[in-house]
Amino acid sequence: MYKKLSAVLVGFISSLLLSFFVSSASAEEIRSMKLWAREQAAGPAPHTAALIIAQTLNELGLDISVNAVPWPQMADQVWYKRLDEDTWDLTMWQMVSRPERSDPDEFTYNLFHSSTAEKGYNFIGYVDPEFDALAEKQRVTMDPAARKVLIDQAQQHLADAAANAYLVHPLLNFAYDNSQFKDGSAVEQAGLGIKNIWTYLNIEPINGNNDLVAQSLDEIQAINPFFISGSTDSWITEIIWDRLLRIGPDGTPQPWAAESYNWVDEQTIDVTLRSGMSWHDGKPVTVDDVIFSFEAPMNAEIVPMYSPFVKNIESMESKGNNVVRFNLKSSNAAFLTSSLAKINLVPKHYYEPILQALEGTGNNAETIIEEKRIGSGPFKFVDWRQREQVILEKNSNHFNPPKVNRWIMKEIPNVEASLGQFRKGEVNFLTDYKGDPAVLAKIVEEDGDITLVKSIDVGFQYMAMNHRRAPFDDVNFRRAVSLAIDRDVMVNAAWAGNAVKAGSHVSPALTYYHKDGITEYETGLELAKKILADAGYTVKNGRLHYPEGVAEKH
Amino acid sequence: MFDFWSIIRRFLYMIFVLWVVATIIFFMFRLMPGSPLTAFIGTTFTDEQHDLLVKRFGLDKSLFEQYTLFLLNTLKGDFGLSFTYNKPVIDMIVEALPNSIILTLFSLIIAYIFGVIAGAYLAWKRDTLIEGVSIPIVLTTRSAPEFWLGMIALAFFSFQLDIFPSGGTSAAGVIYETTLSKLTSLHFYYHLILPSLVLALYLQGLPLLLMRSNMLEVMQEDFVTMSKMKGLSSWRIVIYHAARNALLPVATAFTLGVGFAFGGNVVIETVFSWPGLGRLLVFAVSSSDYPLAQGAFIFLTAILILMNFLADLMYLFLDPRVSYKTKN
Amino acid sequence: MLQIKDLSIHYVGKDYVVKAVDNVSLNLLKGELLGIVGESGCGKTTLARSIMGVNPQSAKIASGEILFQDNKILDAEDKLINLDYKWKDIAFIPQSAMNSLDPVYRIIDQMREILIIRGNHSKKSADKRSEELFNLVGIEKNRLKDFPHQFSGGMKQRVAIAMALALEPKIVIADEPVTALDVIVQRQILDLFNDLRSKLNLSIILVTHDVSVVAYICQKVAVMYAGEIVETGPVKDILERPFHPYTMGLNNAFPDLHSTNDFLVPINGTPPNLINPPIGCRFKSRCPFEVSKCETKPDRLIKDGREVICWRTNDQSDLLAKSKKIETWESQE
Amino acid sequence: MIRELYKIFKENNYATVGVGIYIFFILIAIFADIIATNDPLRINFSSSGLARNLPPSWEYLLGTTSNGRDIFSQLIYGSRNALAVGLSAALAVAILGTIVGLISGFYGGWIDNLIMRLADIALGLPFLPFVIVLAAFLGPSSWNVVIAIGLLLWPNAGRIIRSQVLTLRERGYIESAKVSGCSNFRIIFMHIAPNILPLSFLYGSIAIGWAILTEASVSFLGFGPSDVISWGYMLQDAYSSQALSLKAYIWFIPPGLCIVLMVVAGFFISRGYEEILFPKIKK
Repeated sequence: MYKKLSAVLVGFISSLLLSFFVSSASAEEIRSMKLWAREQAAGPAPHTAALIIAQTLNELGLDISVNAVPWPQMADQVWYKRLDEDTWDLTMWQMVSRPERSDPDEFTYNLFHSSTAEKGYNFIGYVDPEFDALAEKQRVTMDPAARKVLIDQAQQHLADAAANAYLVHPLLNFAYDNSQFKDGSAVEQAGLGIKNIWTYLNIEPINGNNDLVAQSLDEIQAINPFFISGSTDSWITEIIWDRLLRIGPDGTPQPWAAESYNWVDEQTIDVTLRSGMSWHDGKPVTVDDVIFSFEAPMNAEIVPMYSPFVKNIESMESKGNNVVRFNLKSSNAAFLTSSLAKINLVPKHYYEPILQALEGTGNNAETIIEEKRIGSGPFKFVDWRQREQVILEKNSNHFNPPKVNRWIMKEIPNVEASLGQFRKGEVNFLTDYKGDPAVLAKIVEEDGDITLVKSIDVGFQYMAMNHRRAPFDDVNFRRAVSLAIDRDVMVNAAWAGNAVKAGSHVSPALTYYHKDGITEYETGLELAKKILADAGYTVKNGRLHYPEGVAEKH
Repeated sequence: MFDFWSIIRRFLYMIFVLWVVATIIFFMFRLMPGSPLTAFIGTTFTDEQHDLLVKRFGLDKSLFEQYTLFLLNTLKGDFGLSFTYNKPVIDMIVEALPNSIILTLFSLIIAYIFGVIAGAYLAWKRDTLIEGVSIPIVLTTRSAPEFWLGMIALAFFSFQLDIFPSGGTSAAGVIYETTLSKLTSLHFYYHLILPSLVLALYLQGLPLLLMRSNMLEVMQEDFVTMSKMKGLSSWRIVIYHAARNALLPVATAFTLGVGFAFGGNVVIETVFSWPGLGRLLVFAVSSSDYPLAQGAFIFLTAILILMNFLADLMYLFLDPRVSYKTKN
Repeated sequence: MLQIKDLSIHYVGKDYVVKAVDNVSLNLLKGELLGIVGESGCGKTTLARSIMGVNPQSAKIASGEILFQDNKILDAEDKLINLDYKWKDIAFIPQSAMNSLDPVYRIIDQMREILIIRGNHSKKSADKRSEELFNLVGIEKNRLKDFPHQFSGGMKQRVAIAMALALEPKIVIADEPVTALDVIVQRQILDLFNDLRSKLNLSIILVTHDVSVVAYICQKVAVMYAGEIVETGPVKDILERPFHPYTMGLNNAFPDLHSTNDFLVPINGTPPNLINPPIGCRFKSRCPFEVSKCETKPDRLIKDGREVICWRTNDQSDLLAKSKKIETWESQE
Repeated sequence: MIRELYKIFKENNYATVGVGIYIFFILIAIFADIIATNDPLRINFSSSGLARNLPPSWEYLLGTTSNGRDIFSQLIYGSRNALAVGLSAALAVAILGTIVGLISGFYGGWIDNLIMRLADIALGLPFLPFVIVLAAFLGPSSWNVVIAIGLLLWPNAGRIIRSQVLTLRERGYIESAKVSGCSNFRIIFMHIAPNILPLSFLYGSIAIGWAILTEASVSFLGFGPSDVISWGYMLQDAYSSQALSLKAYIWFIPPGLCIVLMVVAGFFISRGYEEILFPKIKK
């Protein structure tokens, strides 16, 4: 009996050892992986996309499960822990639309330049000197045509490297009640849709309506000219505080509080301030105020959020006749967009004492508790009840006064209630809809007095891969993973037809810089399998294995 | 048990409990996955900005240092600045608190008035068809998830019939100058009706069943029989004697209910976009806003403990038997 | 004054009937102190409460009626013909005054309730009357403002007596009024009863399981067993020369001034189940003197102003002698 | 105990209905694999793309979700989660409450003091907020609810059981057991425990409803797991996929009803039980 038992035991152990040697001698199985995603409520479409992608990739022999968690957990893991733990493999990610993103520089440089790989937005760890050179060069190329060539090259380069699995540029869905606003009076801005300052200025209230009642799903965290926080805040700050330039409906910067601007040379620009402007408290807007507005962020301790946007400014000087000269440290093609159209103009007489009082307290401008919010913009601040609503009113003294009397934004924490209020007319402009576009389309059809405007987003949705970790360090593997995902399924199934395929970080909404044909590529499981097979990956027992000799680095 | 010194002792003990809870919560937040800094991630977010944030949030200090600082500040009534709002947490709580209090009290009062009357009635109607039908219905209302009831109420009364507004404390553009003017505005109560009715529907089961069983119990008491012998009218017996006695535990349940409902309102506040303390907590937790989450949680705890304490005190005033024991 | 005629009360359950009171007749005279004595569960409390019209829902008057001063107050229709007699004519003193006072109101409020609502007093006269009553039962009047729980057991019983007397009733029914009290207080309360009876010319029905209490103050006694009155007559006669073996047994079970016995012995066994009461004499199974005749129901015998239902009344002196021997009760099994 | 149970079902229709409902759901949970017509998590495709928001059909008995998942199968599999969460919470409360009540009541002294202080702390924690924090702390999982209920609700059961133990301790047979040299362990578990089991059972059955409702609330607030099908998850999914606007009643009414049924069954049973335990209320 005892003998028998030991014989069995020996047999068992030896077979165990044998299998160990056999497996280590041949290819290693690719580990089970998680696809990080945000929880469903944060956005149903990307969530569904993640589920479909996991289901698809598993057919390649991978073992991927979706790990849906709130943003702080997901971003902490992907972004902050990249230097120590670095355990993530795949994550859903998105870049949202903002006016300054109409210039391709922000995405091209910050998302992919190697200098941002360690701590910046290049969290995927894409490092390629050739690409770095492209990104740096487009930044200093002032001639649009020459720059267009460079941006095209950059897009192609990233596509070849399969840096990201770009999925879609969603269609932005904004809608307004055309029984309260004149149909067609909203203005569409490239890549942003009709939710923009131009709409707020031009939309014509009718039938006795005076107010534009917008809505936000996210909580408004601050209304502060020195602070950018949640995604909604900047939509409010930018209409209370003017900027020298604004991104126009066509996506290019155009004079606003500046009457005109003039490049003296590649590193010097003269800006002429519009005359006759006044602050909401009645005092005139002066060149001093402009210089103060740009100098304040230079003190990164006090105004940290805006300091990156003035970093390139060497000095400023008043040239008389309302002219301010900006001397730059280096030439920068995006300067108009990322600085002049970004910095809020603030009254020196009101904010200087406030900022001075902050010196040495350890607090910064973000912690200002505003008694008054004084800008010079087309809307004046009236009231804000947190987690309820913000009320602004028309600034009649503005050089471009809005047609509505009041601009109100209700904070409604869920899509269903938002939609319900919109249908009831409690909200007359749907400015934040993260729900199912099919539902919205159905409602538009049912209600009959809703104007729905769909626009291609300047932002995009993608699946990021961790280049630092095998097997994603292999371009073939990345390509296979990316191409396995059927983009038509993404568009039609996950986004319910409410998106266009993405092939690069430059949206088709930016007609000038978008590379033609970059979204035309073949996808499919067969293609992916072929790429993997050609690169030496094998499938055993239904699981994908590394090519011979390649081992997972842990 | 209720002389001056024991109340003081009880009070100190409450502070002890609060301290323990605060400590547990502090460490749970610090050790939970996710980082408050993720809210600031952006394409232009720089390393210097990151370091500044870490310093300002005090995250560069050791956990122990952070904890002692937190305790000291909390003792001073300073809950710190919210990471996301950059506002003093206490201000945000003070802003949200009246909304929560009104919603809680309003629905509890509706629930208890209805529950007490219906409970007494059902006790009176014991072993009748009415009772046979009502009890399962009451138990069912207590079994339905609040948010589900809220969803249905919202779909039906607001979106379909358009009788009530669908959320918030006011229509767009309505300004309440002060908290007082808000709390005295009819417009505010119009917005309060639907959420508090849904909440009351959920809450009425407890007082109803409690009142009913107390009534049944009290109706068996000798003094009720004596009242019958005295030739008093049924109404007088039921209301003046039976109900008055049966109300004692219900009153305590009400007080406990205030503390409890406060924390439980999170769900209703979310469905009806009600700017209360619960929603503040949910927001704070999901965005890792430690100071705000801690502040909101400690406040909810303090209210709960205080209400537990008040429930005991209440017995003192309502039941002469208890106060008698305390005097001796 | 109060006449109970052939009263039967049944508790009707789902599939059973408990004959709690079976064919009971009693007559209470003015100024009389009648004791109803028997073990617990014999129906005496049901009887007492039915006079007050407060038996539970399930209790049904199967037959008979109750007359107060020749007016019907209860009959087989189970309707209270005239509610107004309650408390005004007939008042009640409960066994446990502790639970019979509403704990959340002051005594004065409970007094006022009776006096104002039932007695048409004004608030002022009600307060005056309350003070009188407290004086009468021997409690300081400033204690009127106290809550029930602030009184001791004996004091509470006095409060209950004061309340019973509030509307100057002609009859007071006391259900085990002293059972919960210690012996010294018992005596005080009983003396108070006696005192009040003579002072106010009250009729009192005193329900008790304790023969010694009956012996102490009652003039007339009715012995109840298993829903029936087995023996009734003047106290002195019944206690000295009981006819019914059950009365003899009870006599042995309690210390008694009149008894010459120097032992106490309980009656073996328990009263019969009243859902199916035994045919014939109901006491036979516990009776030491059972004979074959006992299988049939004995006639009611009226003798020397006394009533008894027992086949063996003729052997009375013989049985009485035997009953005074402890072996008689111990051998019985 | 068994006799008592039998008595309940004989005399109490509520309890019978309650147990009937449980048996129904238990059967569904056991045979979920057979009853369900689809994998509840699989995303289904139709000829025209994703099988989203389909009306009921033979293939999808209650239609599909916005993600193309089968609602009927989710409903069926949801019973597993509900039972698992409900019953383990009941067990947690019953076991913790019983043990704590026994120890605290039997030993008294500093142990009792310590336990009662702990109970005060547990009762001082606001329930739902604590579950939310716990879910954020431990990561989304249905077990958070069970843990939270175990941690916070034992004092209710514990206190009642403790006072019951205190009265039992004074009874003669416990004294005689002590005198005859029984170990404390033996006295507690052989003599006292059987007498308080009905109470444990009562508090356990109350906890079932609590657990299921809390799980639903936590899921609704977005702190629940997204890869486990529960009725709470379904409601959350329906709500955030705008089933209300879609008028997809078939999506958000059934899971709510299932929750109601399951919870009310617990109430029915505990009510029947209460009548046995506290006969004073009974006729």
